[in-house]
Amino acid sequence: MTHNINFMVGGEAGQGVQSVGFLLAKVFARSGYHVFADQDYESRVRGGHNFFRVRVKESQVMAAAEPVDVLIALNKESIDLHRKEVTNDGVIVFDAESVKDISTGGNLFGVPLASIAEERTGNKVMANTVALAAALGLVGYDFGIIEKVLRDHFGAEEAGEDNARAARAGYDYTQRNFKGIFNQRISPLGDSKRMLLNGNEAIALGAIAAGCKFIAAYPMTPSTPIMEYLEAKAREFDLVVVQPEDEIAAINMIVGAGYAGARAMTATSGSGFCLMVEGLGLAGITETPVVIVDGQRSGPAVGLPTRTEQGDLQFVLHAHHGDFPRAVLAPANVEDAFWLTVKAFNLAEKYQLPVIMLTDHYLASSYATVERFNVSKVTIDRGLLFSGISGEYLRYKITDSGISPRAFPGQEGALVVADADEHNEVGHIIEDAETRTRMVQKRLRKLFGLKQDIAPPRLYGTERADNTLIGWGSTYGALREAIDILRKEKTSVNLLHLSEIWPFPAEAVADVLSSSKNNYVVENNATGQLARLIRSETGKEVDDKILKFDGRPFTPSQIVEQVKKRGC
Amino acid sequence: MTHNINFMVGGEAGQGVQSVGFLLAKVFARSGYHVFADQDYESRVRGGHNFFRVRVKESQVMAAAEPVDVLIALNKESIDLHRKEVTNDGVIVFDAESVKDISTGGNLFGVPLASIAEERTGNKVMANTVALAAALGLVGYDFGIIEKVLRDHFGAEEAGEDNARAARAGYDYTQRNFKGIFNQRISPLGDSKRMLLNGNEAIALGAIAAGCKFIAAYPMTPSTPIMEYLEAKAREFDLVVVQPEDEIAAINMIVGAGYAGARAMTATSGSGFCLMVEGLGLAGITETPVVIVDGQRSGPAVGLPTRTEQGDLQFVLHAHHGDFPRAVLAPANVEDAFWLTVKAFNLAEKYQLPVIMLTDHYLASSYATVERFNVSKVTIDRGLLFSGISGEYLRYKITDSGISPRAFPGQEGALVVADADEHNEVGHIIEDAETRTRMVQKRLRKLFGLKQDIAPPRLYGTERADNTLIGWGSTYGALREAIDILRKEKTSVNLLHLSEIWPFPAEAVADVLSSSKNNYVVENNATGQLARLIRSETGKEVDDKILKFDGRPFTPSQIVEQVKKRGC
Amino acid sequence: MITMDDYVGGPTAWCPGCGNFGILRAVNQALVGLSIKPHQVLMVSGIGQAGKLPHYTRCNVLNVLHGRALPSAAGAKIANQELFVIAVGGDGDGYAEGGNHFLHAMRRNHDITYLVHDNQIYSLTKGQASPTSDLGFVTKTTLEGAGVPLNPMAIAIAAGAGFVARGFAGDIEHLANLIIAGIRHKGFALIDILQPCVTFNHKNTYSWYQERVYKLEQDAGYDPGDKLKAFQKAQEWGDRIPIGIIYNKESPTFEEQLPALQKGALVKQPIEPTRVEKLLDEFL
Amino acid sequence: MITMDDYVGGPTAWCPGCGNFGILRAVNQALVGLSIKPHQVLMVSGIGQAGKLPHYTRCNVLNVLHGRALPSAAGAKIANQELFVIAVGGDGDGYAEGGNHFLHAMRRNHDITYLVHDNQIYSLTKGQASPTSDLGFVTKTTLEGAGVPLNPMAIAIAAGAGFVARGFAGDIEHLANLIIAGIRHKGFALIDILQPCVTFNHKNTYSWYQERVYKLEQDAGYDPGDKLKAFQKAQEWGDRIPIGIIYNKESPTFEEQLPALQKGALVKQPIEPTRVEKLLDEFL
Ligand SMILES: Cc1ncc(C[n+]2csc(CCOP(=O)(O)OP(=O)(O)O)c2C)c(N)n1
Ligand SMILES: Cc1ncc(C[n+]2csc(CCOP(=O)(O)OP(=O)(O)O)c2C)c(N)n1
Ligand code: SF4
Ligand code: SF4
Ligand SMILES: [Mg+2]
Ligand SMILES: [Mg+2]
Repeated sequence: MTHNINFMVGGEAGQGVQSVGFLLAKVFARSGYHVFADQDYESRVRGGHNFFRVRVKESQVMAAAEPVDVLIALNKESIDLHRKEVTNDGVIVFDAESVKDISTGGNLFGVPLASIAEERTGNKVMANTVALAAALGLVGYDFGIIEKVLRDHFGAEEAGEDNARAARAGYDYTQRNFKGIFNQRISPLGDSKRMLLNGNEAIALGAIAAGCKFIAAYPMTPSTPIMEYLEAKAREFDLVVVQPEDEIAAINMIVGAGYAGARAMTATSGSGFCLMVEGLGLAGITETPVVIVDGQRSGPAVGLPTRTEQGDLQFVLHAHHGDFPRAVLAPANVEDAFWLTVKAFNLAEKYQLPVIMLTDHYLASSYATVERFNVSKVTIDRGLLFSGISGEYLRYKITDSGISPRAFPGQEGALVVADADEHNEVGHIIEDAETRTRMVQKRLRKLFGLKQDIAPPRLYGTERADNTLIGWGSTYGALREAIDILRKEKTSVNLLHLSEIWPFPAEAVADVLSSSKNNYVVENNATGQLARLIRSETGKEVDDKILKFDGRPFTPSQIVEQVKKRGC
Repeated sequence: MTHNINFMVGGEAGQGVQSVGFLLAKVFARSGYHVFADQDYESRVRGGHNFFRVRVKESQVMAAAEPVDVLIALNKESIDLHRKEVTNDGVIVFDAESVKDISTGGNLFGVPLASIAEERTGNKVMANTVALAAALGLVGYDFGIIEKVLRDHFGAEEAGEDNARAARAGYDYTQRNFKGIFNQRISPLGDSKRMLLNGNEAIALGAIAAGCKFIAAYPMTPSTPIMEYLEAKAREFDLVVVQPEDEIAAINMIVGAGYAGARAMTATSGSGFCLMVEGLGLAGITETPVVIVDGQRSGPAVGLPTRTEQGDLQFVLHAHHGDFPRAVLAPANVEDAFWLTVKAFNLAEKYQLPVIMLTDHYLASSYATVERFNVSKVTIDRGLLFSGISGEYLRYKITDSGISPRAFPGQEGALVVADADEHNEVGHIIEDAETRTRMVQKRLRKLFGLKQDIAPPRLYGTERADNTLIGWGSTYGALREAIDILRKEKTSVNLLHLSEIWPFPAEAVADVLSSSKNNYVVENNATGQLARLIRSETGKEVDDKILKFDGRPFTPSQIVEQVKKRGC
Repeated sequence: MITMDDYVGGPTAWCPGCGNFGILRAVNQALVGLSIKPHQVLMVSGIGQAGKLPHYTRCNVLNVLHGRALPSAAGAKIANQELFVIAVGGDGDGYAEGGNHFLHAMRRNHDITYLVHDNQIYSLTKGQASPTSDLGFVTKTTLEGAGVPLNPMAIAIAAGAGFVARGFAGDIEHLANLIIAGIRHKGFALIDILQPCVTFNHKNTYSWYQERVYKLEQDAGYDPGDKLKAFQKAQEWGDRIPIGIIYNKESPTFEEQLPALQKGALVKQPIEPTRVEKLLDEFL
Repeated sequence: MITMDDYVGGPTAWCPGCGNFGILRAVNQALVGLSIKPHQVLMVSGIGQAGKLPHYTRCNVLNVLHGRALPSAAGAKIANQELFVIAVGGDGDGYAEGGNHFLHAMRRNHDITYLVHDNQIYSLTKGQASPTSDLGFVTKTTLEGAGVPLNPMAIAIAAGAGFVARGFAGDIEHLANLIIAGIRHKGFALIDILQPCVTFNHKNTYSWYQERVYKLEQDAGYDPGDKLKAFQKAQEWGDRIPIGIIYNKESPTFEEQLPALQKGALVKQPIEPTRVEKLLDEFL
C-alpha cells in the first residue's frame, strides 16, 4: 500500500489531456490526498504534444516532479516521449485502438478506449473518461469516489450519467484484465476539506474577496483564465469585466476606475505588461491604486507562449521613466496567490500606488490542494479617505507619510483633480522647481510606510546552514522539496524565499546571506535577476546561480542535482 | 578686457527669447569664443517665463552656470525673477516701452526696443534684433560680426537687410546712451572653425553620417527636433522620415526596416519609450539592429514636459521581459552625441541588437561650440553579412560569437525568416527545451563581444584622489567644471564619468572606486539610479548621492556646494 | 442655480486668440445650460493644448496620458455611472496616439461625450502634422506636404458612433448647443471642433473656417438619422464644411448593458469578503 | 516557372479542418498565379493562429508581435520597395490590438496587401470575443453576449483604403483571385477573409458562411468604384454577405510619394559618411 503516486496523462492538444488530468487530481483531492498537478502544452489548439502530471501524496506535495508511476497515453507519441520517465514498476495505460504499432506486455496495458466508450454510451468522446477510470482501476481506487466526481463535474443529467457509465466500463476493464499485474495500490484517505485550485483561480478568488469590482484585461496566456473566471462570476458578484481593444486601454481603464473609487485590476503577461508601462507611471504620478497581474512566460517578445519563466522581475521593478513608489508581490504558491491578491488591493489603496503581482505560467496553471481559505481573516483597508468639507480639497496634500486623503469624484464639496503632469497640492499643472521637488519627495516617502507592511522573507530549514538556496515566487514548492531531500541526505542547507519583493527586505536578506557559507539563487531565468537585485540592494554577491530558462519549471530533483554538482 | 561673460535672455514664450539667445551665441561662436548656451522654457507656446543663457569664454566652457553679467529682459518678469542672479557689475537691458513701472538707473538700462525697430524697419518684430544688438553694444562688440551673423541667418534679401538695420540702431543706442557705464568689454578673438550646435542636432548629423536611411518617430519633447532636422535634410540626403500614428508604430516600423536591411532609428522621450518596450524586445529576439534615442525628461508620466532629468537609466536597462542583450550609450556632450550615434548604428548592426541612446532635455537643447567633426574618421561596420548560397540560409545560425550572418530579404537563394516566437536556426517557431536554451545562450553570448567594444569610462583629474565624483551622460560638463573649481581650491577630487553604460564596464568602475576614499554619484534623478547600477554590477556602495530632480540641470557651483556640504 | 461663476477656473496657458478659449466658454455654457453642478462633472483629458482645458474650468479632473483620455474616461464612467463624463483632447491625441481607443470606444458605445479640439496640427509640440492636417499642408514633419487626412466624421459613422457632430470654436452658441445635445445623448457622442491655432496653423484660420462652415440645422431636408446620408455628408470638406449634428441615432449604451450597474454605481456597492465563501465550495 | 512546389512550407499546427488551410492554399495559388518567386515575397505576420501562416509557405518571413504586422510591413516596404509585402493576421490581431495601425496604414496607403483571417474569435488564446464577433455571440469573455461588432469593410472605406474586399476561406479559387487583385493593386489592399474556426466558433461555420455568401462580381450592376455604394454594401451582414471587391480606387501610394525612393530601394543606396560635411558647414 503506497501513499505516493505520480500520474501523467499525455496526448495531443484536443484529446482531452487537461480534462483527464484535472479529474484525476480531483478524485484524489476529494478523498483526502494532497495533490499537485502541472501542465505542459504547446501554443496550438489541436495536435502537438501535451501532458498533465498529477502527484498524489498523503502528506503535503508542493511541486511537479519527474518519476511517473502511471502514464495514461492517449497517443503513441506520449509513450515514445515519456516511457523513460516511467519508474521500474510503473505502468503505461494506452489506447489500444489508436496506438497500433507497439508491442504490449511488460508494463504496457492497452485498453480499447473508444470502443468501450462507444459501446457503453454511444459516444467516442467518452474515451477520455474510460482512460481515467482505467488508470484508477489499475491502482484499485474506490469507484464510488470516481463516480461522484464525474457526476459533480458533468452534472446530474445525461452527461454525468454517461460519464459514470463509461468510467465503470474502463475501471472494470483494467480490474478484470490487469488485476494483480500492477503492484501499487492506493485507497481513499477519507473526506477532505481541502480545495483544489490553480494560481489563476486563487488570484481571481482573492480579487473577489478583496472587493475588486472592475477588471479590464486583454487575453494573454497564462493570465486569461483570471478574467474568464471573473466573467463567469460577474453576474453573481456584481463585477464588471471588460475585454477592451488592447492592454493600453486595459491599464488606462483601471486607472480611470481606481481614480473614481472602484477597486480595479488587470491581468496580462510580459508583452501585455510592456504595453502597460506608460499607464503604470500614470498610476504612479496620479497616485491611483491599481493591481496588475503579470503572469510571466518565456520571453523576450512572444517567446514560448505557453511556457513558464521568471524573466520579468527586473522589468517590473524598473518599468517606466522617473522614480515613484510601487509594490511587487510574487506569490510562492496557490495559497499565497489568494492572500497576496487581497494584500495587493489593500496596499494599493493604503499607499495609493500601483501594485504588481508577479506570477508565472507554472503557478498560474498548476493545481494544488490547499486548506480552505479562512475568508473571515480577509480585511479591507481602503486607506486614508477624505472626510467632509474643510476648505478646498487637496488631492495631493503634502503629508509626512506621503499619503494624501483620497476623495472620490462626485462628492459635493470636493472636486478631485488628478494629473499626469507634475502638479501642486490641488492637482493642477505646475512648472516650478520647489513644488516639483516636494511632490517627488512626497510620493517617495510612501515607501517608508510601505516597507513596514512588507513581510520578511520566508526561511525554511534551520536558521543557520552552510548552504542557503535563495528563490522567489513560484519556485517555492520545488525548493522546499529539494531542501527536504538534501537535508535527508545530511546536507546543511536552508531556503531563503521571497514573495514580497518590493520594497526589498534588504536587511533580512543580508542577515541570512551573512550567516551562510555558500549561497545560490535558484531562478527560472537566464541571468539571475534576483541575484542582481540582491546585489543592488545589499551589495552582496551570491556565490552561484542555478538557472533554468527552457520554459519548463524546476523540479525538486533538478535543484538537488544542481546543488550537488556545486559540491555541497 | 574680460574674456568670460554670461548673458541671459528672458521673456515670455513667443517673444523670441530662443532666437535672440541663439544669435547671441552664434555671434560669439563665429568670432573665436567658446560658447555654452542652455534654455529653460515651459510647456506652453505663448506667455509664461522662459530664459536662454549664453556663457562666453576664451577657453572651453562646458555647462550652464548661474551668474549673469548681462540680462536682456524682454519683459518685467524677467527682471523680477533674475535680478538677483546678476553680478555686482552686471547689467540689465530691458524694453523701456513694455516695462514701465521700474526705476531705471543703477545697472538697469532701458531701450525702447519696439520704437527703434519700427522706426528703422517699419516692423516691431525686429525689436528682438534691437535687443540683441543693444546688449552687444553695451559690451562694445564688433558690429561687423553681428551684421554678418544676421545676414547669414535671415538671408541676404530684405529680412537680412532689415535685421541688420535694426541691429545697427540698437547697437548705436546703447553705445550712445550708456557708453562707459558698463565696464566689461569683449572683442572678437578671430575666425573660428568651431561649430555651434545642440545635442539633438549632433545626433541627427551622426545618424546621417552613419548612413541611417529611415527614421520613424512620433513627436515628443525633447527629441522632436531630431526628426525635424532629418526631415529638413530628407530630400538632399535621400532619407525617409515618417511620423506615424504612435510610438508603437514607430518602433515596429524600424524593426521592419532594420530587418529589410536599412539602417533605421527612432527618437522619443520616456513616455514614448514606454510604448516602445514591446518592440524593443521584438528587436531583441529577432536580432534586428535598431537605434532608439530616449531624450529623458522629468517623469513619471507627463511630468515636466520641457524639463530635464536622468530618470530613465534603470528603465532602459531593464525594459522588456526576459533576458536579451542590448547596448546603452549616454553621450556626455554634443561631441559625444555625434560620435556615439555613429557608434550606435555600428554596434546595432555588428551585434544585431537594439541600441539605446540616452540623452536628456538639457543635452538635447543646449548649444555648445565644438571643433568641427572629423567626418573622415567615421567608419561603417555593417557586421557579419551572409555571402552567397551554401545550402539553406540559417538566419539564426548558432555561432560562438552569438552572431549569425545576416541576409536581407530579396536575395535569391536566401529566404530570411525572422520570428518573435522562440525559433530554430532557420527562424521557424519551436517549442522544445534544447533549442530554446541554445537560442537564449546564443543571444546572450553577443554580450562578450559587445563588452569589448564598450569604451572605458572617462577619468578626469588625477588618477587617484581622495574624493571621486561619479556621473553619467549630460552632467559631464558641469562635473568637469566643478572638479576644476574644487581642485583650484585644493580639494583632492577626480571624476569618473560613464557615457557607454551597457554592457557595464564593471572592472574599470570598481577599480576607481576602490582607490578613492569618498565617492559620490551626482545624478539628475531622485534615487541615484547609477549608484544602484554600480552596486548591482560591482557590489560597491557609493558613499553618498548628490541628487537633483527639479527638472533643472546641475550647474558646476551647485555641485561644488553639495560636495563641500559633505565636508570634503 | 448654476451660473457661469460656478465654472470659473484657473489661469490659462494658451496663446491669446487661440480657438481653445471659445471651446472653454462653450463647455461652461453647456454645463450651465444643463444646470449640472461642477462636482457632478468629470472631465478626462489627454495631453496637448486641448488636454489642458479641464484645468481651466471647475470640475473633477483626470488629466491622463497623451492619447488615453477615452479608456480612462470609460473606466471612470463604468466605476461611477452617475458622473457626467466628458473626454477632451486634441486631434493628435484622439486620432493618432488614441486612434485605437477612438475606434473601440465608439463601437462599445460608452456613455461619454468626447470633445476633440481639431486644430489640424500638433500645437503643444510646436507644429507637426496631425492626422487631420489638410492634404499637402506643410509642417515641420511634412515638408513635402501632409498626406490624405483622416476623416473623423466618416470613421465615427463607420465605427458605430451614435452621435457624430462637428462644431466650430468661432461659433460659441452653436457649439454650446452641440455640447448640450452631446451630453444629453445616451451613448458615445463625438464632437469634433474646428479650432483655429493662431500660432502654428496659418492655413485653417478663423476666417478660413468662417468662410466655409454652414449649419446643418438650417438645411431642413437633412436627416441626421440616415446613416448613408450621414456618411455622404461626412465627405464634405473644402469649400463648404458642414457643422452641426451629422449623424444621430441612439442604441443601448455599454454601461446600461452591464448587469452589475443595475444595482447602482460600482463605487457605491459594498465590499463583502465573506460572500466569496460559496465560491470556495466549488473547489472542494 | 513557378509552381505550387515552390511554395511548399513546413508542417502546420492548425486544427484539422481549419479555415486557415484554405487561405494558405489560396495564398500559394495567388503567388504562383502571379509568377512571383519566393525570395521576392515578404510576409509579415502578427500573433495568433493566422499569424503562423507565413511559416507554412516558403518566402521571406517576419513574424512580429501581436497586432503589429502592419507597421513592420510598412517599414520593410519603405526599406525595400521591390519586395511584394503581404501582411497577415487575425481579426483580434488586426482590428483590436492593431486597430490604430489598421486605420493609419490605410490612410497613408502603403503599398501592401493585408490578409485578415477573420474567424470572429480569438482562437490561439482559446475562445474569447474578437471585435468582429457577432452581436450577442457568447464567448468566455462575453457571457452576456458580445457587443456590436466592428465593421472592417466600412471602416476601411471610411479610412481611405483603396482596395477593400472580402473573401471566404471556403472558396479558394475566388479567394486566390482576390489576393491576386490585391497584390496587383497599387496601394493598400485589405482582404478580410471569412475563416471558419472549427474549434472555437460553432456559430460562424463553413455552412453558416456558405449559406450566406454571394459574389459581388456576379452582380453586374455593382460598381466598386463608387464610395457611397461601397459603404452601403459594406453594411450588409446577416442573411446575405457579399464577398468580392467592395471598393476599389487607386490613388498615389505612400512609397511612391517618397522622394528618396525615386532613386531605388533604400537598402540599395550607398552609405557615404563624408556627404555630411556640407551640413557641418551650416553650423559654423
Ligand atoms: C506618449 C506620448 N507621445 C508624445 C507626447 C508628446 N506630445 C504631447 S502633446 C502632443 C500632440 C499635441 O497635438 P494634439 O493632440 O493635436 O493637441 P494640441 O496641442 O494641438 O491641442 C504630443 C505628440 C506625449 N506627451 N506622450
Ligand atoms: C501584446 C499581446 N497581447 C496578447 C497576446 C496574446 N494573444 C496571442 S494571439 C491572440 C489573439 C488571437 O486572435 P486573432 O488575432 O483573432 O487570431 P486567431 O488566433 O483567431 O487566428 C492574443 C490575444 C499577445 N501575444 N501579445
Ligand atoms: S499653439 Fe495653437 S492651439 Fe496651442 S494655445 Fe497657441 S494657438 Fe492655441
Ligand atoms: S483553433 Fe480555430 S482558427 Fe485556430 S487552428 Fe483551430 S480551427 Fe483554426
Ligand atoms: Mg491639435
Ligand atoms: Mg481570430
